Amino acid sequence: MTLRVLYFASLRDRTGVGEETVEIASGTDVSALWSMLGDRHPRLSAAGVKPLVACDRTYAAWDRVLDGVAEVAFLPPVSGG
Amino acid sequence: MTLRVLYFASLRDRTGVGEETVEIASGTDVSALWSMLGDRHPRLSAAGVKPLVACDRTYAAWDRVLDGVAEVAFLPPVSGG
Amino acid sequence: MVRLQTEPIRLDELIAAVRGDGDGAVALFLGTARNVTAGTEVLFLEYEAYAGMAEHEMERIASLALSDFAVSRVAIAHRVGRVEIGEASVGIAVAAPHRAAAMDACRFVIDTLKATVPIWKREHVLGGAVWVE
Amino acid sequence: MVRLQTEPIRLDELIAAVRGDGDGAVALFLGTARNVTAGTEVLFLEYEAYAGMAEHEMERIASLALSDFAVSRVAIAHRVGRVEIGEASVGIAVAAPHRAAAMDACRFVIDTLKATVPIWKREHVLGGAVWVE
Repeated sequence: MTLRVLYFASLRDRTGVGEETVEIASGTDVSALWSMLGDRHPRLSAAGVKPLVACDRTYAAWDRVLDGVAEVAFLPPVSGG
Repeated sequence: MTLRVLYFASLRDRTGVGEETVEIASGTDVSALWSMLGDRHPRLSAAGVKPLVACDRTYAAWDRVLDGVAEVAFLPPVSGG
Repeated sequence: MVRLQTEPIRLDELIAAVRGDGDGAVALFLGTARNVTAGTEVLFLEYEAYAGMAEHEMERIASLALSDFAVSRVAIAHRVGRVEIGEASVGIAVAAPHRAAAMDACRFVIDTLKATVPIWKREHVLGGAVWVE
Repeated sequence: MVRLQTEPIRLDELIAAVRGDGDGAVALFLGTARNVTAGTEVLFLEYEAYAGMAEHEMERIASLALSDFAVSRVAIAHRVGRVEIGEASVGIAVAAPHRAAAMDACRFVIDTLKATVPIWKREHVLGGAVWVE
């Protein structure tokens, strides 16, 4: 299963990319994906606190299973306004 | 003692004048002035409720003695905004 | 800045009058002329003010807002004379470093203005006009 | 009306988008770029949005405001990219027949926007830039 992963603000600074494509197994949830991504981008896990997550542009929980999801975004605490 | 008296909105409609000059005795208060003005303009007292009063452009009480006051205004309930 | 005016209210002027570079928030309020009152169609409004005292009261309200809330500047403009449906009869702008104070003060200003500033509205309807008092 | 934009926010456009002839009140809020943060001078701001999701969240907030308050229309505009000191980074307009609902809803919109809309601010200071998160 192919997934588009997006990083914003300081998380993008940590990965060095705003967007990438990853292959995941069926049944993978957000937490498992985050661990995978931490292996690929060591500075990601150094962020300490877990970011917010959006699946297909809607906020989602960390135990959300990604079957059927096309786009996952990791979002630092927002600061618009 | 000469006093300038102002009427606004529906009170001006009742008196037919926006401003007039009256002679009052020293020691006259707002209530006594209002009675005098009611004799001069019968439709004033027909207004029923007592209006608000301003002496020299500041809200004042009905027992305010008018010695030293130059201008008294009778104000219907306000409706600006 | 406090003003009675016959010309339309310009929000950009109110904002320019209040905003400083240390302010992160501007709260604004416009009271606009509605086309209906208690089920009756309104053609236009007319405002009369006790000039001199009205500005004095508006200044007093602005001063109270500045002393009671953590805000930087307050501007109040009110129309006098004829106001067409859809136009603003009153405009308020409050700038502050932070938004809660700006919004609280803006509400205080319009609520107090409506209760104390000597201005009267006349609604012109088909066949006549009535003072709102 | 909900919008992410690189151009300056125009309040007249927001007002035109919300006001109807049955509305007696328009409450507005501008979040403006401050020249200082925690004692440090700020040169300019930069906003990044998760385009698509940010508009979706703003639409959701506008819908909530319309269902929870007696208001007629809501408009929200947020800047992306560089914002100079003094410029508005966000503009909100809410029209309603009566003022209390307009002001309550306007406050709900800005408070909720700041908590949930995926937009990030970067403060550019002398010698660098920091994400506010």
